[in-house]
Amino acid sequence: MKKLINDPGAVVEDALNGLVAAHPSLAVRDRVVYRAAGPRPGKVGLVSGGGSGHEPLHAGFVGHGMLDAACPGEVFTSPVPDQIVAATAAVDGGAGVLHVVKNYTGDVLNFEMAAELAEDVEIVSVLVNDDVAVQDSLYTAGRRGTGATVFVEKIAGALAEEGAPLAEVARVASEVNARSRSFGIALTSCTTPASGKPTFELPESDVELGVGIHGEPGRQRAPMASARELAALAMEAVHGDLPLEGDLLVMVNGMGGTPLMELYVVFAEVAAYVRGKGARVARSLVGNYVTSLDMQGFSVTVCRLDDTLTRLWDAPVETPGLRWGR
Amino acid sequence: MKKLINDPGAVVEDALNGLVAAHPSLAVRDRVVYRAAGPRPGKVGLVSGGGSGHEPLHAGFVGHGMLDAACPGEVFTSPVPDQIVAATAAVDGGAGVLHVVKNYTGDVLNFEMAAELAEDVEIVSVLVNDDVAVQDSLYTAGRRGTGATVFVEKIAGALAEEGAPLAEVARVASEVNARSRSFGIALTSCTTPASGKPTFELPESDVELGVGIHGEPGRQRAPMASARELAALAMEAVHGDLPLEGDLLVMVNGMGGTPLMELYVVFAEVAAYVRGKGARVARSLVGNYVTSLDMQGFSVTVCRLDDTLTRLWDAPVETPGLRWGR
Amino acid sequence: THVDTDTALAWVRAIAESVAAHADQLTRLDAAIGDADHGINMRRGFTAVVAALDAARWSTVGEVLTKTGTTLVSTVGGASGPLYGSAFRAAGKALASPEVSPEELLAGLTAGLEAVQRLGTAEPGDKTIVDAYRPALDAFEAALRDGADLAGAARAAADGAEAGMRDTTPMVARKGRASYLGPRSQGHQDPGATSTALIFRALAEVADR
Amino acid sequence: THVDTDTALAWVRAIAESVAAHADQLTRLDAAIGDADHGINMRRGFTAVVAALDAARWSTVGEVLTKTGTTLVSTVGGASGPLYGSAFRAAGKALASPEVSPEELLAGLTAGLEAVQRLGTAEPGDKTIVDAYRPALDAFEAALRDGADLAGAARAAADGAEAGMRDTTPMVARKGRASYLGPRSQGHQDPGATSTALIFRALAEVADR
Ligand SMILES: Nc1ncnc2c1ncn2[C@@H]1O[C@H](COP(=O)(O)OP(=O)(O)O)[C@@H](O)[C@H]1O
Ligand SMILES: Nc1ncnc2c1ncn2[C@@H]1O[C@H](COP(=O)(O)OP(=O)(O)O)[C@@H](O)[C@H]1O
Ligand SMILES: [Mg+2]
Ligand SMILES: [Mg+2]
Ligand SMILES: [Mg+2]
Ligand SMILES: [Mg+2]
Repeated sequence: MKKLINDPGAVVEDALNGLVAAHPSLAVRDRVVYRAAGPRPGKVGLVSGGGSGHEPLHAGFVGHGMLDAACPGEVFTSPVPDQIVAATAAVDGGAGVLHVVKNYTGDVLNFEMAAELAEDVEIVSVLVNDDVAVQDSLYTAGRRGTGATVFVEKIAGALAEEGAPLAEVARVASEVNARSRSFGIALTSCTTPASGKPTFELPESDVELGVGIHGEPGRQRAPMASARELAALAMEAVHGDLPLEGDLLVMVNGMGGTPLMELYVVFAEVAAYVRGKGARVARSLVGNYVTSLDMQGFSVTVCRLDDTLTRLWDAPVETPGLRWGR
Repeated sequence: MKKLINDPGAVVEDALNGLVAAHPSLAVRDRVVYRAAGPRPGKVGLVSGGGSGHEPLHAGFVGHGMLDAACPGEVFTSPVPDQIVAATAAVDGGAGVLHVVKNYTGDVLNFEMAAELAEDVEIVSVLVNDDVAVQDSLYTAGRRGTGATVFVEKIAGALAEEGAPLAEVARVASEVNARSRSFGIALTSCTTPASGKPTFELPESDVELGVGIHGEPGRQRAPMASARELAALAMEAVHGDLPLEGDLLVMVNGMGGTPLMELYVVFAEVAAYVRGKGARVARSLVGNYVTSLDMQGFSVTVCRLDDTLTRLWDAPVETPGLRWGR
Repeated sequence: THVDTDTALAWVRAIAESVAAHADQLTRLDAAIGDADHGINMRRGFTAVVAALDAARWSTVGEVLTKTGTTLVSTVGGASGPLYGSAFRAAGKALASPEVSPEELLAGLTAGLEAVQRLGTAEPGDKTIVDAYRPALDAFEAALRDGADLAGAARAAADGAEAGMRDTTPMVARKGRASYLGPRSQGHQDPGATSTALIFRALAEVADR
Repeated sequence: THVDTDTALAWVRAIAESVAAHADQLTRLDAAIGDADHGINMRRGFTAVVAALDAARWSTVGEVLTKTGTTLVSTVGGASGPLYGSAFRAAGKALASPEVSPEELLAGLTAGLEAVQRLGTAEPGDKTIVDAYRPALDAFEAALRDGADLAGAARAAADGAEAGMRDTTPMVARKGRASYLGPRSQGHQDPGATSTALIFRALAEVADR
């Protein structure tokens, strides 16, 4: 598998250099991506992080109206506490810092250790766990955090930008997570730069249902089907856990290797499904937002909006990955 | 090759339905995508079009500050004159219409026929031909239009939005094209929905230099190399035809199947190359803008800016594919 | 043996069948030096043509060919749509009667080639439609000169088109998408020349009935 | 036969070598039920550990193990970084002298396991590091009780860890990334249990010298 890289060991570093070269409003220091302008006094700081390979998540969501810093780990590997501690200290504008943590054992443990170490800063952590492919039970590590991370970071970021206090930003972030669900389907595996070989084998005839964003296999395989059928499968899984009602924010997310044309085909089916339930797609995103390197496939994430969340979603944002209003 | 589609024959239609479902500011009628708000009296209308499979090009660039209408053909096939005639008539606000045409025999002929048929409207056509992989000579159909299309559509669109007359919009569009060059390198073939098989075979050991955006093979194959070497190859081809000087607008464009992480790795190398020539990356784009379905690879497009072009590039734009300032 | 409106209809329908039967081959040829859509384009166009012709009654050869050309322009896209569309339209314009002689048909087909060359500015040797179309007409004309009837002339034209088609293989393309490949276009038969050969072979078959 | 600072250094270096030699295997195991990075993570971490240990002089067993843990926390990431990092740090904290007895070592390693379980809340049978770590300590303790020396106890621990590692294959994962697979995690050996077995095998080899 060919990769546009110089060295598998340097790919995260090289990509971060490219990111900040393309976006002068960002800066990178010791594996942390910051807003170049630094923290705004009195504003709650937002820090997130996770394995690399999911671009634009998370570093591509640093900027006005969203994150203050992102801590990218190695490819598909949680960041280490050192990064998180440094980021937390650097973005604290005196109003405390929100950690947005995707629910993976590695992310959770590293953020926990960091929070203990950064004892001078007031920190609240919000766990994102929207993936209905995983049962949230005693017998799992709980639901994974996937697409809803984008919603949480955008909406909490907007609220922080407005000057809301940490407790309020954390409350709304948790609420967005609670109102959001995701489900993903892969047509192919991804290939990490380090291994150079597909993480799993998936025959031409099959898809992987409920795949993770790190190339983790899903709960089951199913025969390849039409966009309509696959969209219905994903939406049924979401609807089974979060009845579709009222105004929805809907993301059809590409996993990195799927043409945008196909994502729009899927979105048309998702939108029809939503209408069929009597709900409304009030806001939407179609594109690559939480990727898994070169994996082909899609995930759909739905959030039940209310007026406040809609207002915060619409608020200006200026990051490499999401931008409107400025 | 698995595709997220319902039917290869309906993929363009289905994707356009998804596009307008996701973007209520757009409307689709008879295979033409328009701004839903309709033409603005006195504003020059901008119409472009070309084969589908290059998303977000062109339909994803319809909106404030860019195109007024896009005519998507079948996958990798120029649109037909009927679409172009309808689009031209619909977006004419009395100030005439600019046709932005990529230099392919099919696009040129279909736009020419349309321009003849739409005789009531004042039309000027601008040809985009930025691809240095092809010699512009009597022995070819001339250089192809690729990445510079995005620059031409953005900058001419901004000028039209300011109320400039048709001749001026056309002049600046031509100037942007004249100041822009591109070069593309493919790591893999693409696979069209209709054929379901890769258009060409490319061994693991090789890349295709100067590949076209429709899966046309390039002028030659070369051994797979590092991001640094491939970026240098592309930049040398560009620099050989358009010496890199002053302020540059640089796009590192993904062909649809390349992870964003890798595009940033390439951008870092391109930026270093530009600095090495004593020029400056004043503005940049990194991402999927002119794709070839699921092809892996990248192209780089460079435009030599001046103050006017920079101002027009920075002007507000609100389209599915490019958005800032509103 | 003249060409009447029914013969014209039969010819176009025969083209549609042949193009559909050879669609994969045309697309494969286009994959080698183009963008892998020529068969798909031609099949889509001629499927629409048959539907359009079925939907009305036609009283002249020219009407049939003009409708064919107009429909191709509106449904094919790509380079081949305007080129073949204009060719059929030009031929149709020249053949505005219910029945035309072989000589008149030749004149109509010649008008079609002129339209292709006017639009696409390709010369013989550029590895295009022209490289099958031109020898087809030359053979048609020579056969008539030698006293052949319509069937004989059409057979000669089809043979000429196929020879021209085969002759495109060693050529370096100078027009259309294949020209981007430069010398790499050598060794591949041109898809457009191949579909032109199908068109003339269909004429020969219909004329033979 | 006690464990001194040099033994501790030799042990950690032996782990580093073993992890590097088995990195591909660990990653392959992780590809089956995780995200294909465990070998890469462990190699990156222990490479950094060796560099850190080489860069200074160490006067107690605890210092060596604490530095190892701290470096793992700072360089591994993922689930295994905090877990192994905390284990080595907890063991290091318990072993603050230049030389420790086998019993003291057992106490230190037990503190390590407690740290892993406190942090990760995994119980035996959850298909994790714990499933190799726990039987290793049980075997170590039993061997000491039966009069074994350090080398014998470490050998027993390595055997116990490997048996525990093998026993993870039929388990359904209930912690970590593999738990997402539910029943599909059965039939695969746990990568973390496998690296734990490498760690105890390295101890046995060093104790044998
Ligand atoms: N300028 C031209 N004159 C004549 N024929 C041409 C010209 N350009 C292209 N062609 C023909 O068109 C064929 C390709 O048609 P098609 O694949 O349908 O269109 P496109 O190249 O736009 O995909 C070529 O094989 C060639 O024979
Ligand atoms: N809660 C836990 N307690 C103990 N060990 C765990 C726990 N979660 C995961 N592990 C171990 O971590 C291993 C995976 O480590 P690694 O691949 O490096 O991290 P990640 O899963 O974050 O990619 C698993 O095989 C398992 O043995
Ligand atoms: Mg990992
Ligand atoms: Mg084409
Ligand atoms: Mg073609
Ligand atoms: Mg792992």
